[in-house]
Amino acid sequence: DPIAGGRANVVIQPEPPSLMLGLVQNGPTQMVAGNIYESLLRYDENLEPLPQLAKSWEISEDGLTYTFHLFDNVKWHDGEAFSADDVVFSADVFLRETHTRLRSTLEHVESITAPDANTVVFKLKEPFGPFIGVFEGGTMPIVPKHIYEGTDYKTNPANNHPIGTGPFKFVEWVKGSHILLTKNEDYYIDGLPYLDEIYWHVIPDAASRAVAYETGVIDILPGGSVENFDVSRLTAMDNSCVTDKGWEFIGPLSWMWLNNREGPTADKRFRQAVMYAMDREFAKDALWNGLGKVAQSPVSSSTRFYSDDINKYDYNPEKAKELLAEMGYDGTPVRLLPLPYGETWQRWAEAIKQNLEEVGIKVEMVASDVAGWNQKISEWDYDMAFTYLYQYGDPALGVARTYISSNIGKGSPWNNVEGYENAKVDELFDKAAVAVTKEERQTLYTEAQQILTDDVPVAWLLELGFPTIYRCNVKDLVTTAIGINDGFRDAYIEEK
Amino acid sequence: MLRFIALRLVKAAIILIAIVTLNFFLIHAAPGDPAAVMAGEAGAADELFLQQLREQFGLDQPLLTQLWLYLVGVVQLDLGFSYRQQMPVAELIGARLPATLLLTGTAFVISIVFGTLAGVMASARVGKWSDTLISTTALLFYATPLYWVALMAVLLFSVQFNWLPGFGYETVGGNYEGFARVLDIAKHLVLPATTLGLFFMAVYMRMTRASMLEVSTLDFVKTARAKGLKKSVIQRRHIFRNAMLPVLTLAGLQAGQLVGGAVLTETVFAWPGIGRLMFEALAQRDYNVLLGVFFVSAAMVLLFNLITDILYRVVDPRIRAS
Amino acid sequence: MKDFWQRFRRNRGAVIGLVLLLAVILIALFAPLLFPQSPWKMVQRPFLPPFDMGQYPLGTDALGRNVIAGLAYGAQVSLLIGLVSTVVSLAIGIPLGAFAGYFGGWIDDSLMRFTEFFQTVPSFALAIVLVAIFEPSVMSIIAAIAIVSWPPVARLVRGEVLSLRSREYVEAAVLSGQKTSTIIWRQILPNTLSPIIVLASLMVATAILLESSLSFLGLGDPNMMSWGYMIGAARTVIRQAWWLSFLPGLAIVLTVLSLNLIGEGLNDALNPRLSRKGK
Amino acid sequence: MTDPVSSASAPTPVVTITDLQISLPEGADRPYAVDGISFHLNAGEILCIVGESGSGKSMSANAMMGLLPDLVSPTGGSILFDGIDLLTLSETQLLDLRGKRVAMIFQEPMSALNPLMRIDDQIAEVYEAHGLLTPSERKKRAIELLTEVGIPEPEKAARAYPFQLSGGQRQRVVIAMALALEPDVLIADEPTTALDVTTQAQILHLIADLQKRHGMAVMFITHDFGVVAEIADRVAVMQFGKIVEEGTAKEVLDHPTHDYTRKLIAAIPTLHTGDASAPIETAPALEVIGLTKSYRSGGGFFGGPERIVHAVKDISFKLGTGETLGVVGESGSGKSSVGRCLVRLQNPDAGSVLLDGEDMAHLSGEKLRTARKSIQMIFQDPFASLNPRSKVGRIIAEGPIAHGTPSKQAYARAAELLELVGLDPSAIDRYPHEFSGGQRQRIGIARALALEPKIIIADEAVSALDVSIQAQVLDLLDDLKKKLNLSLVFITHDLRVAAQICDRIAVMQRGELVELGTADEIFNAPKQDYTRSLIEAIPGRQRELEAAS
Ligand SMILES: Nc1ncnc2c1ncn2[C@@H]1O[C@H](COP(=O)(O)OP(=O)(O)OP(=O)(O)O)[C@@H](O)[C@H]1O
Ligand SMILES: Nc1ncnc2c1ncn2[C@@H]1O[C@H](COP(=O)(O)OP(=O)(O)OP(=O)(O)O)[C@@H](O)[C@H]1O
Ligand SMILES: [Mg+2]
Ligand SMILES: [Mg+2]
Repeated sequence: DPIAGGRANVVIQPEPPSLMLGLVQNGPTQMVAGNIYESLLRYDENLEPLPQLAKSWEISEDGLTYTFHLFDNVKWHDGEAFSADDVVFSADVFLRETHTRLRSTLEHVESITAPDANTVVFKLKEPFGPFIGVFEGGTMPIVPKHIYEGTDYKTNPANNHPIGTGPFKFVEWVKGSHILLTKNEDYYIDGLPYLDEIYWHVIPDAASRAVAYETGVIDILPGGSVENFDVSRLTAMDNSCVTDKGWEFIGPLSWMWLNNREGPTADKRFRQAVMYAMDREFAKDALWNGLGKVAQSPVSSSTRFYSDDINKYDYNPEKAKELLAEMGYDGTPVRLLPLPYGETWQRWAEAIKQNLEEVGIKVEMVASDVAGWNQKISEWDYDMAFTYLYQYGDPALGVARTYISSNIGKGSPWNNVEGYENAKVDELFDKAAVAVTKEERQTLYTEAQQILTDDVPVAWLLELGFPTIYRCNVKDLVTTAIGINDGFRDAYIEEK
Repeated sequence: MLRFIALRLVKAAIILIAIVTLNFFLIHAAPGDPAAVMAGEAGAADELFLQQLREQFGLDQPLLTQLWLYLVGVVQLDLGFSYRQQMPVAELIGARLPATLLLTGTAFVISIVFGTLAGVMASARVGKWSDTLISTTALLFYATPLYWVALMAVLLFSVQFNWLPGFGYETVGGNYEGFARVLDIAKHLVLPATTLGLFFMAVYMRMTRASMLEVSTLDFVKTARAKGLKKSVIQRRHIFRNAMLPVLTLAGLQAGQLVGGAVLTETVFAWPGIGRLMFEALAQRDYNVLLGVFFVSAAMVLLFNLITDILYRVVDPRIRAS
Repeated sequence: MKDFWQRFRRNRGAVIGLVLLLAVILIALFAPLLFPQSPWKMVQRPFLPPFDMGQYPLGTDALGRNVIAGLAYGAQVSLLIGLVSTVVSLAIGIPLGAFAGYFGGWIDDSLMRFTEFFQTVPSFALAIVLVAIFEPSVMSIIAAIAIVSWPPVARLVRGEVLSLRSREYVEAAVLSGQKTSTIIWRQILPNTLSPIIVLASLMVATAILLESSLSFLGLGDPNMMSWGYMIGAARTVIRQAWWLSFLPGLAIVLTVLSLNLIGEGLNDALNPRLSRKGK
Repeated sequence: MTDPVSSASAPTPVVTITDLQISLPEGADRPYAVDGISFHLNAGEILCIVGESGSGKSMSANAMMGLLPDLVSPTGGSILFDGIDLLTLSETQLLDLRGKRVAMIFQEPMSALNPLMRIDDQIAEVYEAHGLLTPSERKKRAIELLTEVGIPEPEKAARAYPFQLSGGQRQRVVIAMALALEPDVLIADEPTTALDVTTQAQILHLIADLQKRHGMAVMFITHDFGVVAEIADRVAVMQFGKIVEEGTAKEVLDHPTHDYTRKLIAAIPTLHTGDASAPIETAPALEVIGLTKSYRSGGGFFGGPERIVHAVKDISFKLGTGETLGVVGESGSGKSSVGRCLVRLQNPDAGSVLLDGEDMAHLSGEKLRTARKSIQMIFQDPFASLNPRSKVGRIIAEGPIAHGTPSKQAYARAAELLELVGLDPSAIDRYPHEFSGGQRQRIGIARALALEPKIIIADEAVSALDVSIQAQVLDLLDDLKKKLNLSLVFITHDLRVAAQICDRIAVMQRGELVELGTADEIFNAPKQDYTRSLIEAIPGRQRELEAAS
């Protein structure tokens, strides 16, 4: 049986810029603030919705009306009562202004209303298949209306002391050192949470993070916080467990942007050659510790509507050479931008560079830091560039954005950066998003996947497996598809 | 003396403004803008979002206007606002400064005390095996990359033997109070301060040794010997004091670099100091923070130059007079 | 010259340093012959320990690349960057210092204030910023290192020139009607050579350390295998394979050490007063 | 060795040195610094050791103090003091002796004191080293000693730092330290070489005086025979580490027996003025009118208060063609400044320097370059005035080449000039360091002649040279002057030298030209007190006058 009490020491990397989840939704912010703020739903590992602030919900037959019934004893951390008004304010007012990703989803929404204090109703303009998937903490965090209404959200002093409804309350943040959260005694589900406090340690160096775990300072290493090389050693320790679950919702998929506009990468045969030239199994084993999966499709295999009926690319340098010869590749060097997110990515780029050079592609590595990388990608100043993006459980939310031509535009590293334009694909994605039945959607998405794997607008690498390493006596840490981003609600520490 | 200090302060202020201006242009020459970085971090971005950010940070204004606004702020000791951390830069730096000063200050003291001591010892035994040993060791420290020593030290003392913590400033969540806390911090300090100190220790050692040898050939040492003074007295009273003058200059230079000079050590040992703040700010194009760090560090350099000059005046009567 | 060599040879450390450096230079020069395959090539299984396999005597790294080849090619980068950046900073520092020292007055004053600017920003921090601004590449690294290392040269040269310009032979040259540029170039600069040579040898050493530090922080040229890069890359696997960071570290220490020893030897040999004392 | 004639007064030797041998480290110019010398030092007498540079004078003295440099060590003989052989004593035993029984004064007054310590502390240290007196007594004694050596305002001087005292005052402090414990033996190693004539005379006086009062034995090292004549009771002459002659001052100076001694004495310029050729006022080669120069230091935008030195104040004179004009005066009187203004190494503040109708003081650029061709300079230091990294040929030819002479021709001329100054033309291909001081000075002269100037300024052109070489160079100059019909401005602080070669002499004091007349007039009938005091301060003059009469 779960035992109450205890402290979790967790690594947070990098240090989040802010904990106000309504304003900033990047990984580290959500990892900490996902325990402070909540949304209406959580999702299990098959991406089926679970209750969070909403204890139950209904979707109308026509798929246009979503009704949520909220828990009625919810309080904000400052003691004020929570109500449906907060949800309406958050989704309709606050997040529309601050949350880019949600903003585009909300275009499908006609109205958001609160018929009573415990009920919220979303009315859609047209059916939107993925809509049930947007009520996750990072996508639609609910913020307190009584604090933010009528203020300048970005400079509100409360941003430095976030107030949410979640199982843990913010206590202090010593910049460069740690963040402390304590148990929310008034949490609306009796008995939860179990832990007394969570320390989020800021340790900027990956090797130090590993040492911290080994020396017992840290109990939990969220996915991606140590270099993959360390994973096997750390998991081999006594009382050390590992799981790669908890990333199903996000579904991180890595690929190389290939500039479809100019240079050798504009040629489809060249792009296919790249796919054949890469030894992705080796990268998975040598760099990712065998975790994850070689990506065969723009849709991650854990995401809905993945299809197996597509062109697949295996490691085949000969084929790559043939393709290059066929297109008459003249040895023009291509510039490769690694992802400046640590050693694994750096090594990976080096390995791929080797792979490519072995089939005769000349590669020039271009170094840059995060800012430079961002700028280069956003300005389309590259030939090939590493990246990974989240799938958010549904192709309409996390996949289409990379391939539809309406999403071509400078200034963002998250849209159709490669410059792929295909009217057929545009149409397929458009239709699939608003198709009513699952079967209909599957057909459309399968066709899109087939076209894309043939055209190779980007060179897919791996469905990343981010292992979470933790002491085995920490239980129920990862129970949802959102992983430890909302995981501490149920976690408890068992006697050793 | 007061007049001297006042004049120097005015001069320093003018130089500081010039430095801030130059730094400003230098930093703005870097590719990548803070709004794009933050947008990148947010996981999604559109033009509207970027525009909002730029407006918020004043990045949409002409560069010269930005410079002017910044300078006006600096004159009032307002170092601006961190884009990413959403906090006044002065506050950010203030929070990190103590850790850095503790680290570099300790390293400074370690290096100067042990360095000069070793230098004096070596010079007293010049040509003998102990001199060779000390000099060679110093040379080794001098030739070794700091970060490498740091890595090896962590591997050995922290991982292998588990004697000392290998990273961080104190035990987070240890909730130590009073003396226990001091002890805790001290333990964390040992490795980084020693590694950082090693290099400078070598520098001081070499400098002291050379300077002692140089001074011991001067005429007044012969005069002192002719008086019948003991060797130890001559060493201490005549040679050492004169030999310390160039060491003092060096110490002044190093003291000035205390703020920004520990990037590598702070990175390897996860020390929450200014150097790391700077490095992170650079990566995030958090211009104001970067400028703030440079400002503080330049101010520190100028301050220590002044202190060195004053000390020089105290120690060396010749300079006092001119 | 013979005399100089005699004096230099008397300093045993300096001779050891010279031999070491020559070895490093030879390895760097012949790296492409010794190891025809690119040091980036993945040749064996990752983490092959040293002395396990004759073909790869120092083992392989995290991607299965030949460590000894990396070391040889790293020597190229270190020496190249060390030498070129020193030459560049000499090319900035010497004329600047010479002008300041020779002309004095406001020229001196403004040039020295300019020099001071580069000294108020901690040099490593400045180098980091510069490399980040220009984006890491051999060129930008050399530029950054040169930019942060010329001020001492300028100061040294200025000091020397200041004292030399009132030497009688310089005055004699002025009297005999020689042009200012001739005087600086022919009469003054040749006489500042020995301290500059000593300083230069130490600057090469410092530049090598700086480059390795930059590479360690991930600010190296990604197309060039360097020692700093190897340590930085090996750092994350230091627990599995300590030798991966130890070996390139050792290479740096030895090279820098040899340069320092040579510097000291030069110092002694070029300064007769000192050489008499030391031994 | 002892003088049989004076044995009646039975002087007792305090120190007896027998067969002293001091070896030099490998690679030195000779195996022994001192090779088997023997002499003794009597109580109450001044023994002068003379000899040219490097002959081993200092080494002998240092050996007595046990202060030989590293790697230089005594390898034979003995130094008996009070019946003990000093060479056998340990360092600790020597400590007791140093300063207390045997004291030493060094050559360089500017650097003999610790720059960071106050004067009285440095004197008090002598007592402290030997555990005498209480701290406050020591300070009191320090002031008394300073009074005794004649430092003005001793209380103030006691609290001063060395840099606040003049060279002469510093040397007095060093003497005071040496006298502090009333030693039996005082060793003075060239204590006045760095001082100007007037100060030198004062210090010599002081030492002789103190020696009489305290009855010490003094060993006085010098290379200046004038000084010997002034103070010595006995003299020992050294050459290449050996004593070649020893005797009473009178014997050695008047009847030298050894060749070397004779050569040295012959080389001393006599005070007898030259041929007293009439001043050639007819055709002035150079006319100086109202020349003024002051130096400003400090000041500026942020600097401290300005300090102004009026180095040259409104000086006018003419230099006849073929004439030698001497400029004398004590240190700092502005001699060099005048010389440097004449050739425009310094810009005068006012006045004109007329040369061939052109005013040198107001030329610039190309015109100045051309005008300078006819006025050249010979520099003081033969070591510092030749670029160590240029070959001799180049050094001489550079000037003509800069003025457009084809280089081949310039080098040919250089060879001729070398011959003219008495060097082998093959010297062209050698570097300056391969020549002796005298030879170097000849190279310097050749360089000055290369541009075929009409006027040559010689600023202390022979002061850095040994007496014997000095004589050679002076002869050479005289010779060349006649051959080439040069005019010469000869700047010197050595009045003997001036007397020897100048037609007319200008006396300078604090920037002003106080007297100008023929050499004869100046030496025999000086009009100004200042001139008179300068002449009286010439060491050895008294004896010479006596000898003459
Ligand atoms: N520290 C030393 N090491 C080696 N040789 C030395 C050292 N000092 C002096 N000598 C040599 O010893 C010899 C005698 O030197 P010493 O100083 O006694 O000469 P000196 O007669 O005092 O000359 P001067 O008039 O120039 O002072 C010279 O040949 C000199 O080169
Ligand atoms: N460059 C200078 N700057 C400031 N003061 C100077 C400078 N040169 C000389 N002086 C001062 O000018 C005065 C005259 O100096 P000068 O060199 O002409 O004297 P001097 O008669 O040649 O003396 P000495 O016999 O010592 O060479 C001195 O008080 C000196 O300190
Ligand atoms: Mg001597
Ligand atoms: Mg002079």
